Amino acid sequence: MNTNLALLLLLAPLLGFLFNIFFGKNIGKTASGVVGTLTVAVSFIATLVFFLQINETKEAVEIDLFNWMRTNNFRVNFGLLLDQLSILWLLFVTGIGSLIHLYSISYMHDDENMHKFFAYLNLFVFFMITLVIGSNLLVLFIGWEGVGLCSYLLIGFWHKNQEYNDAAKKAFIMNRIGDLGLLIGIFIIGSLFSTLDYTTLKTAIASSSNLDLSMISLAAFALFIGACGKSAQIPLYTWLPDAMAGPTPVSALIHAATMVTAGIFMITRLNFVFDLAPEIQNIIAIIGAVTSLVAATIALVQTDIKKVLAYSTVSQLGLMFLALGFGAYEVAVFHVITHAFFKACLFLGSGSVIHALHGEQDMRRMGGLKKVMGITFITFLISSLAISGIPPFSGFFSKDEILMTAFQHNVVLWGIASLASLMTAFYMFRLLYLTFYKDFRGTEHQKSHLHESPSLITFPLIVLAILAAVGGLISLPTNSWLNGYLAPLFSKEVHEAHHFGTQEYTLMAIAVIGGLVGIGIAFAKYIKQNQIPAEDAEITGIAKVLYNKYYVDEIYDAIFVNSINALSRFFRDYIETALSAFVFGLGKVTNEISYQGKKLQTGSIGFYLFVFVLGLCSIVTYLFLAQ
Amino acid sequence: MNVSLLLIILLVGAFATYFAGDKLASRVALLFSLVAFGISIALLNAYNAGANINFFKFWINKPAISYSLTADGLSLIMLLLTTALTPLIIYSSFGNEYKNAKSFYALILFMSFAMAGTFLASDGLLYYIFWELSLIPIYFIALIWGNGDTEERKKAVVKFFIYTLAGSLFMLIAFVYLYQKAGSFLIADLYNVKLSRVEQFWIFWAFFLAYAIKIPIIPFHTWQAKVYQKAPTVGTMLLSGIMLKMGLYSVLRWQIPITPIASKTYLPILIGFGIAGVIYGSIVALRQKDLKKLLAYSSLAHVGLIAAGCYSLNSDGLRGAVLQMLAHGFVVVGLFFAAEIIYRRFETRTIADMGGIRTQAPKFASLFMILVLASVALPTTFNFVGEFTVLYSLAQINLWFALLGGTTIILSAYYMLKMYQQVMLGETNTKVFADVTLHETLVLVIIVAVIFIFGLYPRPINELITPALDQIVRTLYKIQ
Amino acid sequence: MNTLIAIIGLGVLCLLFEIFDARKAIIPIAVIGLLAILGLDISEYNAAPAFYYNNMIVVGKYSTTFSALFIILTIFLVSLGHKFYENRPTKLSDFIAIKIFLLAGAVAMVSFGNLAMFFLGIEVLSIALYVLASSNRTSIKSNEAGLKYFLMGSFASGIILFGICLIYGAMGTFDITEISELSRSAELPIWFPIGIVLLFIGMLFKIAAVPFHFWAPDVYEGSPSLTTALMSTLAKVVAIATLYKLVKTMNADISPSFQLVIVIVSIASMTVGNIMALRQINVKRMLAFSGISHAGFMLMTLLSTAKSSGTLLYYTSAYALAGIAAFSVILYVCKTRENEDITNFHGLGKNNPLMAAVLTASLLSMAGIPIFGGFFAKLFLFTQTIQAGFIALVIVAVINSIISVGYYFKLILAMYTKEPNEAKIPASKVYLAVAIIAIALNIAMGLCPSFVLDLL
Amino acid sequence: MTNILNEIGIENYIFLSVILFCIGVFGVLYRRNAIIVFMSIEIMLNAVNLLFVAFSTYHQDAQGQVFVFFSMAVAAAEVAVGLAILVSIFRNLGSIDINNLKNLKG
Repeated sequence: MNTNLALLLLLAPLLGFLFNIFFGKNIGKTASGVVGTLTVAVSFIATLVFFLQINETKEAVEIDLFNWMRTNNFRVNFGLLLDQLSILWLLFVTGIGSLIHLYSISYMHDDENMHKFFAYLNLFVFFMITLVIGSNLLVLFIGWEGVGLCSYLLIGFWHKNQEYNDAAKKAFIMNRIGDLGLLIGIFIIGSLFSTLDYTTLKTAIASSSNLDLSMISLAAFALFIGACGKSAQIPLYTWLPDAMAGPTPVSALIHAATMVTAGIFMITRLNFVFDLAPEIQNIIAIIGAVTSLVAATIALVQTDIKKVLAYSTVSQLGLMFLALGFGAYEVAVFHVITHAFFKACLFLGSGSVIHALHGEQDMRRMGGLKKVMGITFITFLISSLAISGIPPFSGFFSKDEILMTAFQHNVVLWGIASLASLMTAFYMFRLLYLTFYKDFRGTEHQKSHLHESPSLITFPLIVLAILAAVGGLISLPTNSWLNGYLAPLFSKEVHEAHHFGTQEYTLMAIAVIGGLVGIGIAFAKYIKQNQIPAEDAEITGIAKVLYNKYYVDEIYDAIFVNSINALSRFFRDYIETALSAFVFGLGKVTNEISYQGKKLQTGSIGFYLFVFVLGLCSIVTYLFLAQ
Repeated sequence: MNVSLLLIILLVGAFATYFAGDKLASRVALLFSLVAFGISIALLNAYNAGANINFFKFWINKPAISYSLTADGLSLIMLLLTTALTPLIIYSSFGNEYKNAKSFYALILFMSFAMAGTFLASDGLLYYIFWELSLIPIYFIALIWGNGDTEERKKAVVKFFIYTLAGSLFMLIAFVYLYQKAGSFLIADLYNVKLSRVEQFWIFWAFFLAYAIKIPIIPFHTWQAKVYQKAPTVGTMLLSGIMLKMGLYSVLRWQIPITPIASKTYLPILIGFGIAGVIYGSIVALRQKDLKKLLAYSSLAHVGLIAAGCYSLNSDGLRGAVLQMLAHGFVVVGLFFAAEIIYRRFETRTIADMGGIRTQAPKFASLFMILVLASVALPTTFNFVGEFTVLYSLAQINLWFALLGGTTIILSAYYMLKMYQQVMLGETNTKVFADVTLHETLVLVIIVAVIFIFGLYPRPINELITPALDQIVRTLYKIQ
Repeated sequence: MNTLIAIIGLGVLCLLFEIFDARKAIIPIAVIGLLAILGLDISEYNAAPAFYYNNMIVVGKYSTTFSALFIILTIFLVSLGHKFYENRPTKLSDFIAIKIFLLAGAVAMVSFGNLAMFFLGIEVLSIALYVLASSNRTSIKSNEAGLKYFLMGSFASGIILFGICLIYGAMGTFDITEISELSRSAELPIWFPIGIVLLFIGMLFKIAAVPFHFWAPDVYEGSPSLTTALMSTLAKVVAIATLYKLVKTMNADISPSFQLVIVIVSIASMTVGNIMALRQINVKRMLAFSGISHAGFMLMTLLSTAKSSGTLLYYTSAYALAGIAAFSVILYVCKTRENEDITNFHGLGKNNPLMAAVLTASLLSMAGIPIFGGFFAKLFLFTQTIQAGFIALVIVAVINSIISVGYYFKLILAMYTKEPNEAKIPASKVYLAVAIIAIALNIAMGLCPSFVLDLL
Repeated sequence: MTNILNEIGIENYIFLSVILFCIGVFGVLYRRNAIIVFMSIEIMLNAVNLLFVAFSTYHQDAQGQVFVFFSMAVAAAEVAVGLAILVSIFRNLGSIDINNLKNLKG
């Protein structure tokens, strides 16, 4: 029963994908969209069933499908593990997934290759499920690379535009850099414990007395590199903003809600490994904090609505890593969930805006949409409040827990994180004001066509907005259902809702005030003085640096891409030619000798006989006179 | 069941094809190659049923040379690769018109006969003879039916021939020397012959020269790209799909077990060679203007990894190497066929002249994409299984090997996706690109099917080859 | 012995046919006669070694097998003559007769039991060759070839004669069995080894080994093609076989310094031969140089005379058969051309695939590619030489065979990649037949080498 | 009968014929007229013949002298052929200077 249900849960999206690839074109756009949505919905329902089951039985379901690969010291089964963590992840992956599918039916309706779009989306969901549900690291790796592939396909969905293709390629390759790290980690773990199975691994670590800690922390580091790739942390974050080239639903699903959280999932999965490597955990925390700040600063000045959201995603992910770094996995997970809600909502909202403006993404050409796009505005507002950490919205609780944990461990990082979240509040409301307030700055033509998006678009917005609003309830500071639910995963006792004292309250207050300050500044700038961001040419000073993302892309190009291309050219033009010239040279030399040798063959009998006698004499001399 | 029947069929097939005349040649060749495939399947069943497949007959008594064939798991799998790819390759060529087709297809069958023999022979000299024989047909295929400027092609092909022959002649010396030590060319006796360190080193390098040129391992690869480019695609497929596997197979079958001490001593150097090949090949592939050359260099990179696996001398590495050989065999054939498909329509191999094909030929685009993904070893493809195992075995030896070798994951993604983008994507091409025909689709689909089936369920292959490989590893560590 | 007599008889018969004006019949009769003689010769193979005319002639396995080889080659050469001399009918009988007498000389050379017989044999062979070389009276080239060959040949004969003389002076006998017994005895006058060396050098000239090789390319090029074929196959094989017999019988234990001389000469021959051949445009010249390099290979057998006679037989037969096949194609191609330049072979692959295939096969055989006889010849040679402990020599030999591929393939490329530069000429049945039979024998040798190898 | 070698040692004969032989060789090397080259070769052969006779007396054994007849006959045959060749060359070239014979080379 379990097996079949699990298979259904896993394979439904795959079936959807196959169906859409092969027959999607024939059955018409809407139909293919419906198929895509339904298949994901099916998985969602299956997940719900499992969720209820697990929630009462409290014990994980493990299913081995078939034996996949082997090495000398371990076999790898294609196995599924449905425990609290994976179920939780599946819930929002499939849940939000189906919502976004629904949204896409309307959003992509004008695209000729809609069936392909849904096929890819389904494929993505399938791989995401594989990633989450796999019972060992290698199955996770399948999903890991699979989602990378789908993000490649979807970012480059409009493949006639080579810039989009470049973005897609960049995403895939940067992910691959991370994947190499992940692989190395897998190798180390495999050779250390000769298993890749989570459960056996956990017991092995727990039981074994003398662990090679240095190797383990090396493995932890390698895995973390992998996580950096997927979850867009410094130094591998630059692909995520470019990934906005894809259709907005893709950005919402893959690059905000689900795929980018894979890194956090993996680290949480392997918490027992990371717990053994405190120094690596510190690195994670620092990287996370720095990433969140850097991304936030960049987001301050971006004018492309999706770019802002992208950077805010990076910065939020940074916060999650901060939490992970402190071993507060449940906190990170909590923020992942709330973030999934409000960020998905924000993206879809921006999508709805873009949809209304026929593809306009520059906030300097927007404004005043509040009147026409009521629902979008409301939902957008709610989510913005949530992300800015304003009570009682979900973001408040999750972010607050992160900050609190940070404060307990390291004040500096806490400061950085708070600063980041202040900025978050600022740029989110900057976005909000520039988009919805004041009056419209676009062309007349656009203005005439302004309209609220159809219900297929607004419905997901509303649902997500509600979730974004109330999502915090699952883990209230005083009694956290989530912590209890996740408890069995973690080796060390989850510090159960620490008694709430003045310190906590002050921290909370500081956070909230920070948020409000951010909003205030934004209000002053863009409502009171109603500024509008300068055109690209006029941007100057620090703003220019920020606007150009600290020139990181350029630096990377200069250091890595160009150098490797130069190297390639060098190899091609010099080394290759030199090598083959050498080989040909051997032939040429002999040929030349032959050519010179021909001159010896003078044709003169006298000379021939002379050489004859010479040879005779030399032989005789050698044999008889030399002795 | 007599194993030499397989060889006979292929040989007879070659003649039959020649006498069938240009009209029927291709079909006859296909028929015979399919029969050969069937036979090798039958052999496989027999082997799994526990029969030990060998054939022994004295041939020359002074020096003692015997016509002796033996098939263990390793030989069988290579045999299957050969006999499975041959019909596929022949079938893939159905779209083309070849002048003097009868000789063309006859040569193909003859080559596959020689290669099959190489994989089966268990007598050093017989093996050497097959090894050399396989060189003649490909030489003529590339020379006569090749493309591009004749003079340039001549240079490339002759260089290839002389270069490879040079390598293998040194192997011949090694064999003769071994004979004079062991008094026999039989592989079993060669395994047991006692060699001093110095002797081993000389013999080892003599073998290495032959194999390094054939595989090719850098810096002995200079013949490869040009020949791949100039040869007709069928020839390129035979070369890259099967023939270079001969070199790798020989490393496992002959070089390592005969000279264990030397192999162990040189292990790091050789793995270094392999990995250098990986990085070098990938980087050179980045900036190739010609599609076939690009694929050639990518093949160089992958083969480098396989070689590293072979020389890692632990059964993981060996297994991974073999798996990767098979996977690479199929994928590279597929890729070259894709190049051929494009050539049939655009009559160019210059990447710059392509692009914007995907919109015109979605089917082809998807199949090509899958091949590309396979060659970058995406999980669930056959290549991943092999690459993972090899890299894992390298990690066992030294993490740096795994790390450097692992760069293939990044670099291959880089150049393959770059290639795919330039070839397939972008604004719709002005020239018309008809989508793949039925038989083209069939070929590609078969390859794709193999890639996925064994990518998800490599177990049968593992079970087939593991005993043989363990045997090799044992011979390797028996003599200390 | 009977073989020898029969051959001479046949020669005379050919001359008689001229008198009775039955030219048509000459070649068929000659061929049939030779076949009969071949049978006779083979019948003597198993008989115990026989001595005739107080050891003037010794008929043993060695002589019979090699005689058989010579006879076969002569059969081929004679039948090639059918086409080659078609426009000089009046001379036909002479040419055939000369060839057969030449064969008599050859047989005498391998079955000599006495230096006098050896000298006579070698002179009969040489003089016949001088005649054949310059047989094309009107052509200056032919004359020049004849004169060069004659002058240098008789010079070499002088050396040989001097050598014989010194040996006789030392031993007081011409009988080689006695000489070899005496040579084992205690102190020998210095001029005995000198005599041996002079003899050896004279023979080196005959097999065209460096540095006594200069005549070969010129003479090969100048002589009529059929004569060239004869020189490069029969004459060379005879010379090496005789040299081998001399070295083997006269001083069984070769001194190391003498071995060194052999090694150096062999290395020099193969290297010079191969390298010089690379840039030749005249095919006959090219084959002359390739012949020089093969002489170098054959000399390797002298390093292990104890048991290498089989190898020598195999190598010579493989080489000679390939040569015959190659030359019959060359005769066919260059029949109507004035020279034998490679350009004449352009597009042969299109014009006459069969002939092209045969030539390719024979070249591959000379290059030593499996499964042609040439490969096994080299293989056995290397095996033996390595067992004799000359691994360095073998490595040089291998490098040389790599070089040799260079020029053999130049010809193959010309046949298959160039466009034909004139319309195809119909192939004569005889050329085709000879070519195919020769190469078939060569391949057969490759498929079951033991048959030839174990004759000796 | 008295052996003449008792008065004059065998070595002297050897030296004599060696000298003769060398004269012949040098003649071959330095003269350019084909006829004279012939003659030089003949000198070589005759030097050898002389030595044969000497040795045969030295060994008290007739074989050597018999051999001399062989070699004379052979020499005669050679000269016959050689002169024939020369004649045809003279017909074609109008000269018998071997320096003119350099068409075949390279």
